[in-house]
Amino acid sequence: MNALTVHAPVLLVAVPLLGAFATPLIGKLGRRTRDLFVGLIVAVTAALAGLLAANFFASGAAPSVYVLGGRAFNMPLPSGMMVPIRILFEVDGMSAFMTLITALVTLAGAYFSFSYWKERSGGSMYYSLLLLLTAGIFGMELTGDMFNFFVFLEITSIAACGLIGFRVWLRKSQEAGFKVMTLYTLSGLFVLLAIALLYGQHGALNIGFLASQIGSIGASLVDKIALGLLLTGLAMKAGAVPLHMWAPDAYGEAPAPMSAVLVANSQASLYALFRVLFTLFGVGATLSANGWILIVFAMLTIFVGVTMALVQSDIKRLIAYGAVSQIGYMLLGVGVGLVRRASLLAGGAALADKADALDYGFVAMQGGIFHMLNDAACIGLLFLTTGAVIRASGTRDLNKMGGLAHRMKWTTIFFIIGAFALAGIPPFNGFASKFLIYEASFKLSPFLSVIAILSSIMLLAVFVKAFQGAFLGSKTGLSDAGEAPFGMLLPMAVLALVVIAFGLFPGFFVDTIVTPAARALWLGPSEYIGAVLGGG
Amino acid sequence: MNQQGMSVIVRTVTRFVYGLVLVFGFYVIMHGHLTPGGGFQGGAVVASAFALLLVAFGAAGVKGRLDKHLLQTLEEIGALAFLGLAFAGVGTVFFYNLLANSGSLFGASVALGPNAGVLNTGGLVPLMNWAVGLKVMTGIACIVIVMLVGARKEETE
Amino acid sequence: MSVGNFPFVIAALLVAFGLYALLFKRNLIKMVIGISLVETGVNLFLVMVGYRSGGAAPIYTYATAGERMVLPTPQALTLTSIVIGLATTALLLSFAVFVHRHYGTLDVRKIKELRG
Amino acid sequence: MGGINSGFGAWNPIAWTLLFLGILIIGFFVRSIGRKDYKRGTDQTQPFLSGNPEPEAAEALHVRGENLYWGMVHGLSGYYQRVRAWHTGILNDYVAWFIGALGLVFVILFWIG
Repeated sequence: MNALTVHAPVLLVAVPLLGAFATPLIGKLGRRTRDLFVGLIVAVTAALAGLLAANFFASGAAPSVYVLGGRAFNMPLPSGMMVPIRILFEVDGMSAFMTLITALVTLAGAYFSFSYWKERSGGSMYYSLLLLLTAGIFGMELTGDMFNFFVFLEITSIAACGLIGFRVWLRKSQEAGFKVMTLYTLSGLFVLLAIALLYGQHGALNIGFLASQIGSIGASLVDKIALGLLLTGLAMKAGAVPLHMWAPDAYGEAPAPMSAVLVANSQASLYALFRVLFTLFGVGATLSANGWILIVFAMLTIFVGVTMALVQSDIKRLIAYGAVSQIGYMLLGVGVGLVRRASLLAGGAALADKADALDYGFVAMQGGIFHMLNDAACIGLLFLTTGAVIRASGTRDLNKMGGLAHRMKWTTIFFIIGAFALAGIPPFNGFASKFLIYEASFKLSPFLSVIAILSSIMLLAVFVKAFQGAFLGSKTGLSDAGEAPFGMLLPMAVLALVVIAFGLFPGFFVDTIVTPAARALWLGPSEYIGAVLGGG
Repeated sequence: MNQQGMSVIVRTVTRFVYGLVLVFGFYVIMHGHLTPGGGFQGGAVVASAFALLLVAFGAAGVKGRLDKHLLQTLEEIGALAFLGLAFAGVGTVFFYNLLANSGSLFGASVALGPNAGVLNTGGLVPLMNWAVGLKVMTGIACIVIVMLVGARKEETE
Repeated sequence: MSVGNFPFVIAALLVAFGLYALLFKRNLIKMVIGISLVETGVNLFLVMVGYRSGGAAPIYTYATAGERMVLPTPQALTLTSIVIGLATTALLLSFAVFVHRHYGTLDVRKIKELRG
Repeated sequence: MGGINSGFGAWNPIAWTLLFLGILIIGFFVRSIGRKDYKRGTDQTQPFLSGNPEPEAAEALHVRGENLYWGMVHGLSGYYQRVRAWHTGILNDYVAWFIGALGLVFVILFWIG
């Protein structure tokens, strides 16, 4: 291992943070220099994420730790200590997988912004907040320490709300900023309360150590209270119905490229939820109730999200409700996996064998986790095309748009690709992951997959409405807006290519990156604990 | 709050207290690795001195003394200095304390257990305290100024 | 000096008052105060988790040998939480200023253009 | 090649795409052997709009965004009235839902689970 791979986990947080603080200074040198600098930082971050994930998945996917401030990066327990006291970063299959998603979305969002914000002033703070948000999301995904996780959670909250309310001259964006910040802060405080309860119970903050404590002595009453607080707080930040009220405001009022990054932020909270359920409480409190809570959230999210999307007249809010409904599919896949895993554990079955035999619980988790990646690409593509559409037509009201397909041929094609993929039309990538979720949840209860399939069909109807409203219709009354500039088309094209590649070769991606990620959750915390405490 | 600030009594007391508050703030930053407090606390104390000036003399009274752009630049420099110090240890591990027990600047070794507290200890920690202190004092001052200017626009509209 | 469970009761009360303000107060500024109250309650709880009866501040400078000390970690966590709380409060108040500038009111029941 | 297996079903996008292209070619072939003796520019190529003449103004042909699923939304109006009234836009209610969900999760965790 060379030095860069060793330090990759911490550099993923430190490099965007460095960029976030340096951007306002570089911004004084002019817009072009600043854009070059931000582009460089984002590209380096994405390359680091790629390096981390490639190295991780190629080398057998064993969890590794990085201890901050210690004498060596892989020494969590120096000189015979029993409890890891230093803050450490831990990379396992799921976190490496999540860094790929974040890198993809931030890369597209940042490069799209360069032409999206060209005419506007105050861009330096915008890029500063974007890089801060990136650093926070990477931190949430990589940290192996509960309190450090809370700090990164709050960093993402502040940066995200700064971006939502960045355009202070828009009244709705200020309303959205206040509402979202209040709810983010409230959920963050309940997460902190849970962390305080866990610290009081076990006297440590390291996730691996806490997991081994809960696994060996079982979950006490205090642990269960902490579990409930974490579950609800993180479900709020992920945007599960009935805690989704902030999500359409946030995605709808943020600048278009940032809506895509905000979805990655919600997915990071979802990742944290899975980490809590599978690693922290993976042995001691694996109740099937946990899984059923997720499934109830999932069903409500899928159905309410898609039906509310159907009646929106604001194109951005329509896509935003679509994004809310997709969170439900991920919750459904992993929830089914959690229910099945609990019953297998109760029956004393070997989880590794069940994973190799493609048990339906494991397949559901593969589907749910694969859908995170697919959703990030599709919804990112849709938000970017929406940004181009709004910029060209000067309005967000579907009742006032029309005929844009005459002028914006490439944008139209990208919108169709994104909409088909998200609605689960073969051969795009959304179908591949939804196929796994449908088949696996059917085994648990046919009712679940019926609702999921019906909602997916309704989602297609939603996108037909958006497509018909914005792109179809006559040329007359159309402003002289032309095609989006090349700087906007390129990120869209990259995301569209990703969508098509995932759609045409799902087997390759499922085998190389999704299965290790799903196994890291499915097999429970023993490997994760082993990387910190040794032996396992 | 009018343009001239508050009454003569408040302004006179502020003139006396201002310097003391600044000195106390810098003391808290400087002794952050030995006594309660540190970069954030000291920075907040220093920023409260700026806030005191703003309240007592009004926005017009401090115009030219506190430049928002200068404060912002200093804030970025403080943050970058902190990150740079963290990067300094990357030869071993990120955040590794290079200077502790090295014998050079802030490198005196510390006796285990209760001691009298030597200022020349802590390695990178005092330097990081200074960086954080710079960031916090300028950052909070910036927030206060922006909020005051925001409120002022409200009145004129 | 033993303090018993009294601080935990205070922490719970602070959280409850904060939630009351968030649930029933209409003024945006009062809602921000509610958030601050919840935060104070959680911080108090965090400090109390690390408290040992009769413990001194966990600082070795001029400490008496063999003295009982409270746990330092929760205090560091609380400090971090306070710093974060400062940032969130500042951001929330700035949003309140801009909301008032656009809507001309701070009544949360009148600020509902984003609904449905 | 490139397919995925769910344990009881399989999905191969390459095979699906080839099949789709094949069906597309067959479709075009069937279309090409159809009648070609219709006259362009006459009523034979006009769209059939329930017997009404085609509107002159081009905008009238475009169904604007919100009207597209009017019938469906109207049919579900009982559901939609409730679910839209639920999204009040008032922050107090959002906080109340958070507290309510928290309580519900505790009930499920302690009494049922």
